[in-house]
Amino acid sequence: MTETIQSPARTDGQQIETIEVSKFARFKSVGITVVNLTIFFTIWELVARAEVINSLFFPRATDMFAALFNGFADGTIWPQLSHSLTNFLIGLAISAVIGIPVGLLMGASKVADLILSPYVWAMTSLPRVALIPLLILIMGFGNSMQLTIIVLSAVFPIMVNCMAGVKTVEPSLVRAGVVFGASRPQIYLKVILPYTLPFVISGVNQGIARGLVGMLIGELLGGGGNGLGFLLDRAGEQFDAPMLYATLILLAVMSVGLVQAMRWLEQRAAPWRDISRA
Amino acid sequence: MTETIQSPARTDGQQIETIEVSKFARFKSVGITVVNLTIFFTIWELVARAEVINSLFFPRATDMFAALFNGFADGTIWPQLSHSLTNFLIGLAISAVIGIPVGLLMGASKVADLILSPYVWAMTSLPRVALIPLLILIMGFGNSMQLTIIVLSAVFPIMVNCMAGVKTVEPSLVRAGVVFGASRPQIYLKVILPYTLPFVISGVNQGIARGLVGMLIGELLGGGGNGLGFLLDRAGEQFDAPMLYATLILLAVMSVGLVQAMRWLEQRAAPWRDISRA
Amino acid sequence: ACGGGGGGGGAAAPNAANKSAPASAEDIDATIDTSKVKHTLVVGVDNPYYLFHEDILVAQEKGYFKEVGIDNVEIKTIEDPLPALIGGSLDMALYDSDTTIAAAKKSNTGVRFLSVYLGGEANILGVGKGINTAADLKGKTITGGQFNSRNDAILRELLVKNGVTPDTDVKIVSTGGQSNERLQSVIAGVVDGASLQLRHREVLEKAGGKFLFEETRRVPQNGWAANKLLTESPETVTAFLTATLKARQFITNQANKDAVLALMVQKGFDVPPEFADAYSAENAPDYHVADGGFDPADMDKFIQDQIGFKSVPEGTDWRAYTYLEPLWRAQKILGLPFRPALGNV
Amino acid sequence: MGQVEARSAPGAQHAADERPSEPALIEAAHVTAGYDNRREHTRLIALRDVSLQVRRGEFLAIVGPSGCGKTTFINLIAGFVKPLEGSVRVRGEEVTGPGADRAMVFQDYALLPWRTVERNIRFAMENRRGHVPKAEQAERAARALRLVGLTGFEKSYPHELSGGMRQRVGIARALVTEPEILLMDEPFGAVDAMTREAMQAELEKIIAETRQTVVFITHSIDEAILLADRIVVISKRPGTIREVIDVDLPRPRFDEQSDVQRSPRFGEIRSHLWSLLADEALGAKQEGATR
Amino acid sequence: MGQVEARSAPGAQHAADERPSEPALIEAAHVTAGYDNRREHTRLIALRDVSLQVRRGEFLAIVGPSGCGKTTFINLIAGFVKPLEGSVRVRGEEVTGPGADRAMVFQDYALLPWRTVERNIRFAMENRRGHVPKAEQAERAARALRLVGLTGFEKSYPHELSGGMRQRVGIARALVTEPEILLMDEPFGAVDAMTREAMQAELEKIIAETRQTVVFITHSIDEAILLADRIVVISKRPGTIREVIDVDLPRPRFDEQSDVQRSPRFGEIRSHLWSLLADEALGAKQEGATR
Ligand SMILES: Nc1ncnc2c1ncn2[C@@H]1O[C@H](COP(=O)(O)OP(=O)(O)OP(=O)(O)O)[C@@H](O)[C@H]1O
Ligand SMILES: Nc1ncnc2c1ncn2[C@@H]1O[C@H](COP(=O)(O)OP(=O)(O)OP(=O)(O)O)[C@@H](O)[C@H]1O
Ligand SMILES: [Mg+2]
Ligand SMILES: [Mg+2]
Repeated sequence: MTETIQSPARTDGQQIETIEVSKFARFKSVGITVVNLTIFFTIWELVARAEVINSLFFPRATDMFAALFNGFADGTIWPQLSHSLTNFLIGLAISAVIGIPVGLLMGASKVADLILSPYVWAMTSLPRVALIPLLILIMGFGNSMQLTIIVLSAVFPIMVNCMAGVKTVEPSLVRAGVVFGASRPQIYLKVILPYTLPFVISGVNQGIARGLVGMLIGELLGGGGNGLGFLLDRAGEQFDAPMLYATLILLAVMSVGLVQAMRWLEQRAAPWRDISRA
Repeated sequence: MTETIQSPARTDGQQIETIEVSKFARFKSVGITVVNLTIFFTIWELVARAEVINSLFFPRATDMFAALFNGFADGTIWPQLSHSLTNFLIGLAISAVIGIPVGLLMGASKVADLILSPYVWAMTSLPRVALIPLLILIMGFGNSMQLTIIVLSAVFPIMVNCMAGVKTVEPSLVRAGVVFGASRPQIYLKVILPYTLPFVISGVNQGIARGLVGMLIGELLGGGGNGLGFLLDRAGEQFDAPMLYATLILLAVMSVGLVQAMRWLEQRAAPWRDISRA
Repeated sequence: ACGGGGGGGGAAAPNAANKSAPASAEDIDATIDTSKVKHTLVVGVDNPYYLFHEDILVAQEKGYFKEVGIDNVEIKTIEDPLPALIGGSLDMALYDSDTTIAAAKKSNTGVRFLSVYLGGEANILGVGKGINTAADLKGKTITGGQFNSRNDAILRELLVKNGVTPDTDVKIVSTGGQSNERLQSVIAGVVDGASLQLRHREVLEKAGGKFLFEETRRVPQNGWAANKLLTESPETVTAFLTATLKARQFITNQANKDAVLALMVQKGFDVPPEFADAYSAENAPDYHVADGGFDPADMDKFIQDQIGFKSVPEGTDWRAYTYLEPLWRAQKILGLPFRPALGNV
Repeated sequence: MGQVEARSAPGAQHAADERPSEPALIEAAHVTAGYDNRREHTRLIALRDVSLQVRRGEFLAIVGPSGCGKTTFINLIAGFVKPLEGSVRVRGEEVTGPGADRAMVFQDYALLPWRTVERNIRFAMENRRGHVPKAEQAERAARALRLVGLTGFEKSYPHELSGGMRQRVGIARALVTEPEILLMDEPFGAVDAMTREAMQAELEKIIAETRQTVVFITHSIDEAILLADRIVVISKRPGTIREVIDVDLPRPRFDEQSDVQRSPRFGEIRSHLWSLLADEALGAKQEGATR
Repeated sequence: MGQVEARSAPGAQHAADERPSEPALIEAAHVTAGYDNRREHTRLIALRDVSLQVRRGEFLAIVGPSGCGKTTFINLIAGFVKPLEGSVRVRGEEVTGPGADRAMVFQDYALLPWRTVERNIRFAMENRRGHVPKAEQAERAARALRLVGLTGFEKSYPHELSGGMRQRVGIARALVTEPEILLMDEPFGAVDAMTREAMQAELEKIIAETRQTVVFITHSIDEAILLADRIVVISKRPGTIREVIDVDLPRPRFDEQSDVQRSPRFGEIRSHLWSLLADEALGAKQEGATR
């Protein structure tokens, strides 16, 4: 390799210009979100004030925020929230670590698919409520039981989406991987996983959503006496609608926050998917 | 267009041979599944007989099958199953009709995404149990309430997966669509939807799984006094573990069956994705 | 009393003891050997309402547990404590008597019913605004919970008793969930009436409704049960019942209402005025059974009823799944009369 | 870089100098185009200050080094890329987006993988704009397939075809609607020499019949000369118009009798083009060496 | 179809006749390959009864009409396609799958879209087989990029490159590991004439240094003659070996002094190849006409 063809130097002032990426787009997003949520909560408040729905079921947004504020101020919310959040993140991590490889495997191997599919789908559509007695029987009340419920809720959506993703992988890229010496695990890690990343992320997001519900159910029925589920249960028992809605809002914030975090992660991991949207 | 280049005639006996596609592959699949399930139920039976887990919570597989058989024989199961199935299919259809277009729109339009995302994710991760009182309040005990729960359970996974899919669409295909005269709706229908089909199908499958859980919860708490949820509840109240598991098995069969139907549909719609699996 | 099939090895001891039930008061050991008592206990209750927690919390506060050698009792609030009791993660459970007995029979384990907690059952039809008489019910929608449940059935009885014919005069719908959800439905007008709990009176009245029909029956509806603890440390069971019954004596003394409620609030329970108002009814000595005992005839009827609702299996003899020696010992220690009477079971 | 000499070269003329009496069908005026890189906050200028007019019915070939902005230019006309400066007009109207009057052969084919060959071709006829009556579609598709030599592969999916066959499907799809403007991005790059020659002949025939206007990117100098009325040579990135060469060879050039390829004028233009392009490459090389 | 005459043409010899003393590095023996279509229960035969030997260090070019099975043949050697009949051996061993000794330039590039240009090239060096020490990777990648003229685009993603630039990334990726066997499927199809020529020269130089064995598909007859030791002409589908032509031109052919392209022998081989290929196309045409 001696002589070489030269492309025009890329640093050539003629062809590369520095541009300012306006921060406006970001402000715009934040702005839209703020307006959006403001409108939402305003409508909520108005509907509640109009008493279209009984306030026992549908409190005012302001009362909900007050309950939220007081709950944080008097320390009733934070310990429960932190318990739930910690548990949930551990459970989600376990789910991802199990769900992604198994899902990819099921996508790639017809036999694995054939064997595991019935169980995976059965488990995905099994209400976790039905599992609780069995789980308590086997695992007792320890935190491990609550974790198990979270994992059982989150792992299958992840698995199932990863499985679907593998079938879309461009075969020529797998060939390129093989030609350039990648072993089977390397193919999974370096070709299939990056290619299916949108599926994986979407699966994890669904796992987040289902896992949160699972977490709540575990806390509601698992008798831990802590976590957001406990708050929800107590608020329900005490007809404390503002607190009940405050708990649900916390749940929603957790969900949206985690999903946003996943999106951020995806953008980090895949800056190449800078597809212009219509 | 007068003279034309001719490719060698494709009907040339030399280059096209008829092959027999062996039915063996299909038999093999069925065979594997049969063996698979046989092993599963055998292990179940053995574990149950060993009384590792109390039979109150884990009946023998044979007892479960007996309960299933008797339930069908004495007519207790079928009306409930048919009620659930009908309701569910209607709910799923509504979910698909709403979820797919909205999801595609959210994927394609940043603004729609920004505005709808918080609600979609909040709703996805909201336990339906928490919604039931409000729904009953608004809709009463009619079937429409049960349908609503199914739709609320199934629509968001569909939406969310469709949204994720759109971002993977090859931009050059959209360009081809535009160049060849497709209008905006035609682009969605003829380019984006087929491209994202695996996402859509996976979303619908997740919708099936969650929708079934929603259906059950609606029937359990919505008080129609019918459906699989009712069977489940009654079996629970009566400590009828075989019947309880029989109901869960029915649920699993519904889930796996519907998912298989979706796969079949996908293969029909997309024979081009005949990707060889490792 | 002849026991059914008391299968498991663990079940043998208490069952045998029950069969050779002590015939006279002298046979009842009125001392607790604290060296044999477990120091910490995990017990489950199925309801976050303070009524189901107060015995333990009062006993703890007043040092009754210490007296019998128990250092700490952890309460788990769990909708269905039976799996945990059977699985061994709970030492004792407070749950529906009928369900406990049914589970004991069906599971073939050492689960035994020990003592009654609530001996009364309020059968109440609460109605919304505008309904004041039985006649007003005509054409209205009411619910007693899930069809074929006990609640549903006794509500129908109540209607009949008050001259209302179910299904023709009123429309009855099946609903899931607990009584507080039914209360919400009444207040919101989803249904016109529903069977409710005593403590819901004030909330309902504030919303313009009222208790239209109301009766209280003597039904040993729920109570304590134990499983492995009965073989591992029967002494602990006696100690637990002794301490909590002592607390119950205190609680059912209406003079202590404020002290008890203050304690419960201090323990983190929310006790709004309407709950406090229900105190006298809910903590009446024959409702929150002061001595933990029951009348075998009541139990006979209750279980028979429940067999009718299929929530207890056909042919169940509750006596085979009940173990009363700890209760009798506790009653003797506390100087209470034996109830059920010795020999009656 | 010899640009001044090139101006006076035979057959060469600059777009800016040229003012045809007939109004231009496509007109690019001082167009600069580039791509933003948000990660690095830079903008790569692909084309700078390009002015060019294409007359109705003209066959314009574009040649230039790889990465010089040819595809970018065609995308400007198609309406996929917006100019940073200057304007692109078709029939006097500023281009704001794609239109059915401009069909395209994509460099990467852009076939719909879920449609068979035939249905890919029908795609161009079944949409809102450029719609062809159903009855006519089958016949037209069959004709287009025959034209590109793919009869018999109607029911095949793109992934079941060889690279060259896929490219030919893309060509058939663009031809089938008989658009006013045909934008072709290296349409014959993946087919063999013989097929290529046959298809060049077809194309010349079709154009002669339909009077379509063609903008045609190619890497083959011979192909450019054989097909084009004018050839635009674009310089290395940032692409500017190096020269516009009139190809004053008689037509038809693919007739049995015609022997254009051996005519001295063909050789003249050919070596001029070679020297222009070699210049580009050499310039690049020197630049690289001095860095 | 003039096959008999072709046999006696100058420089022509049949693969089957040839028995080199040195054992062949790659040996295809009576290979038939095809693709099953399960929808229609048919099998398309792409190659029929192909026998060929490639010696160590040889540069073999393959030409033939589009869709004749060239890519299929290269995929047989790479191990992606299994023969229906016959066998493919490398170093005497039956090919059962891809190996790091055989690098490939894919017809559709097959770049990993989520990796930058540099990381795409490093991909070839960082895996289990063909691993290159980390320290060396950066330097080798930079050298390969310089070679294909893409210095400055290390951090770009494939979708930010032009078609020709992508193709060159694919070439760099294959060259960087210096594999024993280099399988190149139309590697210069998307680059301009000048770049192509420069890269041909590079390739000749590299091969001379490393003594790599190359199987090279091209649609350019000139390219085949300039680069190859032997040229295989494949007939239209189902592909069979029409002829194998020895290119007995002196090397190096891209030296400044060398003027191979204007030598009479070059012209001779060129017109022989043209006639062979025209035969194929003509045959096809007649067949089409008589149908
Ligand atoms: N989507 C894009 N994002 C960023 N840069 C791009 C993009 N498309 C093209 N470029 C850059 O613009 C320049 C011109 O690209 P273009 O595709 O127009 O070249 P071209 O002349 O068609 O080359 P080729 O002959 O190789 O196809 C290239 O340097 C390329 O890196
Ligand atoms: N994956 C596939 N499935 C079915 N048929 C295929 C497949 N790949 C190739 N073919 C068929 O096999 C024949 C040979 O294809 P191949 O790709 O080998 O041709 P080629 O000589 O490389 O052509 P080109 O020069 O156009 O790339 C073609 O007719 C094609 O239709
Ligand atoms: Mg290009
Ligand atoms: Mg090929």
